[in-house]
Amino acid sequence: MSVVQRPELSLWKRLFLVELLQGMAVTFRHWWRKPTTEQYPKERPKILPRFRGIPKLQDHPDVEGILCIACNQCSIICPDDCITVLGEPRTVGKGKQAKVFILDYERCCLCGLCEEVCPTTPVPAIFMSHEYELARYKRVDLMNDMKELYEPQPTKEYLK
Amino acid sequence: MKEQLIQYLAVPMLQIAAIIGVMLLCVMYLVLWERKLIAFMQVRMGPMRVGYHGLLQPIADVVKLLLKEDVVPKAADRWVHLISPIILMIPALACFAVIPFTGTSFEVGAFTIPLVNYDVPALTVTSWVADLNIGLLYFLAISSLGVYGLVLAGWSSNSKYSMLGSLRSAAQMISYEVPLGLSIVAILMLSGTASLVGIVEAQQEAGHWWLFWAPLGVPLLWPQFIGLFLYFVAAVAETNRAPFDLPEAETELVAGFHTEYSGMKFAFMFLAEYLNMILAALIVSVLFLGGWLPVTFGIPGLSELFGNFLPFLGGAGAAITGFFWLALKVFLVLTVYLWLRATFPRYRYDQLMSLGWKWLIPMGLAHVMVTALFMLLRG
Amino acid sequence: MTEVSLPLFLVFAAVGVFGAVMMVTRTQPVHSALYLVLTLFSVAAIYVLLHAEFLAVVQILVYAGGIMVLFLFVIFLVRPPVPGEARWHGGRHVLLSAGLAVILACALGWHFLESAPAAAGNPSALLEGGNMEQVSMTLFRYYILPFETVSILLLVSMIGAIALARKGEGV
Amino acid sequence: MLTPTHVMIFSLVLFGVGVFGVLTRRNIIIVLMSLELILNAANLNFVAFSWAHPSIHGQVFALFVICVAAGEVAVGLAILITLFRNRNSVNIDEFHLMKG
Repeated sequence: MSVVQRPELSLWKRLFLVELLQGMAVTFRHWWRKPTTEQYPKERPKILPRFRGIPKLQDHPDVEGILCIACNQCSIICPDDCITVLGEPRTVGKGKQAKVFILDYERCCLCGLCEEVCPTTPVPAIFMSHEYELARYKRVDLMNDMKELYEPQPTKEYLK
Repeated sequence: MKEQLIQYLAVPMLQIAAIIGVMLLCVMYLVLWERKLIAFMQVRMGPMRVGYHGLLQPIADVVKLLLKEDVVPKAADRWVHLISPIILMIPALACFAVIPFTGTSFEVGAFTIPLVNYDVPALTVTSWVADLNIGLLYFLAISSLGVYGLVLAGWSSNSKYSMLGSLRSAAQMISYEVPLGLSIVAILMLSGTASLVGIVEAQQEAGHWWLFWAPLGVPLLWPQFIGLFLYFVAAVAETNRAPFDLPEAETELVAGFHTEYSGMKFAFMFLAEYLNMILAALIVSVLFLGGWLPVTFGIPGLSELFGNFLPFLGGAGAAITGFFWLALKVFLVLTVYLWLRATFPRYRYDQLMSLGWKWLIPMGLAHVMVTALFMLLRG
Repeated sequence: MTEVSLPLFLVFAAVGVFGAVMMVTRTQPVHSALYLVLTLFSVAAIYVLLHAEFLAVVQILVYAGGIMVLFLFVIFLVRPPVPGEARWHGGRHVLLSAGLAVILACALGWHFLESAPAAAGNPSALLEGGNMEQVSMTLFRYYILPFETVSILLLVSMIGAIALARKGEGV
Repeated sequence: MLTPTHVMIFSLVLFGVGVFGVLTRRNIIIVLMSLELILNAANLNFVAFSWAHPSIHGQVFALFVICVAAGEVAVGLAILITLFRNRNSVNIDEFHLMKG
């Protein structure tokens, strides 16, 4: 740590409060700048492709039936223990598929480990969506089962 | 007797009601302007939701404050806790009695109130409630009472933050009353009267605002700039506004003296603070900036043109013009007030005290003497 | 103005006496100070009725705005009264003091009222050309020496107060 | 009609209450406040007389009284604070150092 001495002000600067006026000039210039903030519910932020919103489930046209194979890896790796998966035999083909898939948004920390670990091809069955509006009126509404994870109820957009 | 009753009772009552109503509206929009201006200076937008660009935000704020629960701490002194916002509010409103808003008076002809068949005689209504001979002293005396509200609010809340905030505010207000008074003395000497109406009339007679009083005929020597500066700094400190907002330094004292206040009582304190700001701006405009005189006052040609830019309305036009110019000046002064808040960081307590006692008071004394000297030399 | 001055006076006097009595009887010093402010205010109002506008303003400015705030400050600084502590002298003492005060007031009153002056002239002469102007003219024409003496007195008391209230060295 | 007698009666009452306060209260702060009351009673008389015989001199004298009262309070409260610091009390009965 070093001690910085303030420079001694000249008489001119002290007498006419030059530095105070300079400070006021700075705020005056900012007055006329374009605001950098966005009017959130009206204007939506631009979301970049790798943005991690809440995790959701998806299927793929190349794979018949449900994409998730109920391997339980996401549930194991989840640091918050927020995923519960139960499997059943697949209706088409061999192996398992998810019968129950519950995701508790209340606990999810949006780390994305479930997506990374998901072994399904050609796309991971669980993925980080771009949805970020998590507010609900009841805590129960944050517990989402499979149906809601596939077809999320779109958040009612607050305009005006 | 009846005419006297109307002249001395009914008319002042109406004037008081009008002033209170207009001032409360002004306070509401001053708060909005403050939020907007500071937002602009911080490259934000400020309130945008209620109404076009947040124009109805003040109404929403008022409704919210009035409907809020009124919480009184268990260990509080209930009575004192209740009356301290009122004590804050009364002096702030009472000071408006001596402010002249415009120079011309309105002539109201005789008329009859229809349903009750009551004859009202012809009246002359002035824009001020009372033109006291000691108007300026009245203002100083009454505005010094606001400190009770703060001190008692802090004490009665029975909370250490409130107490610290109120003690700070009391010390601050007492200290800054002295430079406030000193900065006014020069204006008293120049005008030769303490009546606020008289002060504006003296400026009219002199042909320029007191701010531009040039002694010895030197055009750019305006000692009243020092007076204006002193008054303004002292008034900012007196109204507990940034950068002298130590009593309510939110980063140190939660909210200072009004920590334990909510709802209506808090609204009263808030209102009193902003009323005091408007009052300080009004006094600056009247003492230094020529009150209701037009901005172009003293410039030959333009002065007459803008002295009454609504000539087709006759006397009422002149009165409205006066209102307009005073309002413009007050608006500009208040904008500078808010600009200061957006610019400067808060003073430390010892810096505040040393600024008041070691700089402003000697400067005020010197200012009085310099003005007196110039007046003497001028003869 | 003259017709209403008596009822106004009675109202203010009643408020003043109420404030004074409450001030003396309250146990909480802050309440006492508040009631004293009330009394000082009514006295200022009576000054206005007696054509002493300037004095009324000075009363509010100095007493209510300065002195009483100082009192409140000191009340806050010193220890609040302990609940069980006696705040009054004993009962006999109170009775004796009350008697003494009444006797003193009666004696003074008897003397005063016997020699009470009738209004000798037109009091509104006090307001001609402005009360403040009159006071200041008198002050600086006839009382310039007392004026300067008082300023020195105030300076001395200011220095004395600072010297006394300072912590640590000296005293 | 307001007469000086009215004002004098009022000032007598204030004076009496003030004397009572000075004599009975133990809290030295309230004793000081009662003293202020007595000074105010005196001032009222000055102003009443100045009003009765239209003469400004009474008001000027009251002004001096107010100035002296301000000085008195400043010094009195400073003494009080020093006493409180040394003895940790504002009770007037505890200040009897001179008592044998």
